[in-house]
Amino acid sequence: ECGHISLSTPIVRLGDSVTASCVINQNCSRLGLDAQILWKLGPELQPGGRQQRLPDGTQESTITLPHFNHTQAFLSCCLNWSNSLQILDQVELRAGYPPAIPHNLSCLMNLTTYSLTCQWEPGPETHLPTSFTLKSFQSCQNQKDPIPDCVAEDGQSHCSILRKHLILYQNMGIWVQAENALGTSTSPQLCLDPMDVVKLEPPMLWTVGPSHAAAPAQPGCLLLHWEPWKPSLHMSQKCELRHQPQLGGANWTLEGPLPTKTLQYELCGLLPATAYTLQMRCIRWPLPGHWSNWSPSLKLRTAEQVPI
Amino acid sequence: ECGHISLSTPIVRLGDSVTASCVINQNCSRLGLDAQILWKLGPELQPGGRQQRLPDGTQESTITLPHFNHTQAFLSCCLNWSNSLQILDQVELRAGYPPAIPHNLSCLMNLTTYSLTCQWEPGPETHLPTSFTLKSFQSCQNQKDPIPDCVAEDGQSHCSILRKHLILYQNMGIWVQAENALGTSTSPQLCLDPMDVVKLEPPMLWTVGPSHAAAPAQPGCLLLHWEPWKPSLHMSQKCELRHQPQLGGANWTLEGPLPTKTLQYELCGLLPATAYTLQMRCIRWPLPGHWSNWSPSLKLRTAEQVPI
Amino acid sequence: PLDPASSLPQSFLLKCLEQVRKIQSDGAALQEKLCATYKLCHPEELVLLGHFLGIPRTPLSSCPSQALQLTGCLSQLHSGLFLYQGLLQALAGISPELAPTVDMLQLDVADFATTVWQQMEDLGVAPALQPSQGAMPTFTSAFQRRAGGVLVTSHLQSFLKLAYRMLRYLAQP
Repeated sequence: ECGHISLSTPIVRLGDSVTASCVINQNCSRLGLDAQILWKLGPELQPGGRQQRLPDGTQESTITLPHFNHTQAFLSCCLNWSNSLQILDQVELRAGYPPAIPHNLSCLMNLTTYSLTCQWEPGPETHLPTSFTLKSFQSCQNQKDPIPDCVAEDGQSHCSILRKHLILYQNMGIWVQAENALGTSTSPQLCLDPMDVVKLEPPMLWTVGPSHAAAPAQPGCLLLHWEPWKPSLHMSQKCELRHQPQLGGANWTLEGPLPTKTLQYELCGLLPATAYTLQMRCIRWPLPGHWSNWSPSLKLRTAEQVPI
Repeated sequence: ECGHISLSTPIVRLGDSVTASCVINQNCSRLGLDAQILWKLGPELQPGGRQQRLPDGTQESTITLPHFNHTQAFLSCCLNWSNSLQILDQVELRAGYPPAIPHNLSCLMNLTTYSLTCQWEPGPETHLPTSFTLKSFQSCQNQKDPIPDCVAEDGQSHCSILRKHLILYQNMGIWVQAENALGTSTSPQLCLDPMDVVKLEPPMLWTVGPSHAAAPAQPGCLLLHWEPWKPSLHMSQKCELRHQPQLGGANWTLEGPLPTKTLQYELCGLLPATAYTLQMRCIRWPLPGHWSNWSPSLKLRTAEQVPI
Repeated sequence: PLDPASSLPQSFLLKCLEQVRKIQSDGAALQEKLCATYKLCHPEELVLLGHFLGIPRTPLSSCPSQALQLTGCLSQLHSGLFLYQGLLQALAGISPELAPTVDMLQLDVADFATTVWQQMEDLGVAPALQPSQGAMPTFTSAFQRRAGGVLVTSHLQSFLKLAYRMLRYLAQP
């Protein structure tokens, strides 16, 4: 090679020093033996190269950049040749931070794809390519039966473990490991049964139409029926209903716990001839789970008060 | 095996006959030696099974379905056993047609992906899994330098040959082959240079805004400028402009050929104080190509006539 | 020797002009990326390295319009394109970001070489055997491949400039 730069390390902590040396072999520097080696950091010349002639006749220059505070830059080793600066070798320098400990690791079990999706907060920018890997074992106590690593896509802070790697209804240990050239850090371990972190989709809420055989709703009452989210039919759940008259500033009123499923439910105690907004949500119960979001609003109007 | 069906062929031409035989070995038919073998086609029992006892003691029944006109059905070999019909083996029968000759093969060169996309009409439904493969060679005369087969996705009648398999500006031979269990058919060969079937995207058409240094348009004139579609900048082209006053039932007027690119073009001979719709299209020229679609409409209004 | 003007079909010349313009735009795209991504913007800074790596340049000496020697010119045009096709292939592994641009450039140069070769065959002036690729420079580091990319593209652009002038001259009605 004509000129060759060697580096203490191509990746340093932001602000640390970088030392590089460049060796120019004889048949390249046709300028005679005292060719002066010059350094460029990006477009700017860098003074301070210490040059010496090695026993084998090659020239070597060493330079130390005391506080390297670019996240990325090219360092070039050059020679002056017939009045033009010639680049003979170039290396990419990078600087940043070791990964912080990922925090707020949480997981949700998706009953449509039956995969366990975990997400975390990666912590401050490291300025370096940093990989996040979800590590998990089929037990919380020991690291027997490891589950294949789940490597998050670049720049993503979530990863999904496929159903075939999960043993449902058993506790598993999960943590996330962050790694870059400057170090590795590991989040605290979560210990959970995937089925205890199921996030349900909201139930479906309807009104029982007049055509239905049931008696029409009395004033101040509404006839409702609902069904849980289909993929969760096998799970015993409890549900909550909230309603709010469409009058400025009115609060929600909560009804519950309600059974998971009913063909017909009469909600009374409402104002007659008033428009109401109704929503419902369910949660796996008595086994652990997460509340679903509230269902889309159902807007209904109570019947007029019949003059007695 | 308890019972085993063997077939002349599992796939026949619609309406042809199908012959099947079923052998029941001894240890399966616990009903003694003269157990009667029954056939079912889908849910229906099929009379006409000819049964015989083979020298080795096994029972064999043979049945012929004279005109099989289902596109798909299951044929089951059964035994009566303690008053219930027991299925011992089942095969899937399929019927359809050999593929017709694919026709209307045509190709377009896409300058964004730089791939050659060919499409064809598959012909009538064959009722059978039928694969379509685009075959091509880097010359029209011989089948030297074959290009890798381009297999269309299921149910699709197009396929795209990647840039790296093409030699642009040279003629290549292309045809499509259709194949299913009942036969193969081949379209006539196309002989084309991919660059001669480039489909251009429309040019960009603007008005020269008043802020532009140019003199404002005179009454009955409009100041326009346009640019060809960027990926086709290297191709010499000619373009056409068409304009139409926004008056009920007015026809398009065609202007052309126009140069591929102009910073400023004054279109005159228009009605003053009238709203116009303008569109433009281009074609590779003088080398062969396809007209682009007309560009999106540009709506402009000509200046008022200044009272003399 | 062939009379330049009459013996070359107009469609051949028009195709060549189109192919040169395409390769020039591919080359410009590669030069832009080398400059933006690796700050290697000036081939003049890499001349010494180019000598050392042994990156060849190819003449188009038979092509000047005054004394155009058609067979020699077509042959030089083809062998030049053939050389650049090889040089671009030698850049393989340059970097994931640049690879698609280098691949496109290399394919377009190869197709242009085929167009010229096909025309030489049609004129009956093509040598019996296709030329074989000579020794290519070996790039031993990522930097050398990037520097090689700058130099090869710069030489190719100068080569195409001469070729374009010659083709325009021949294509004049």
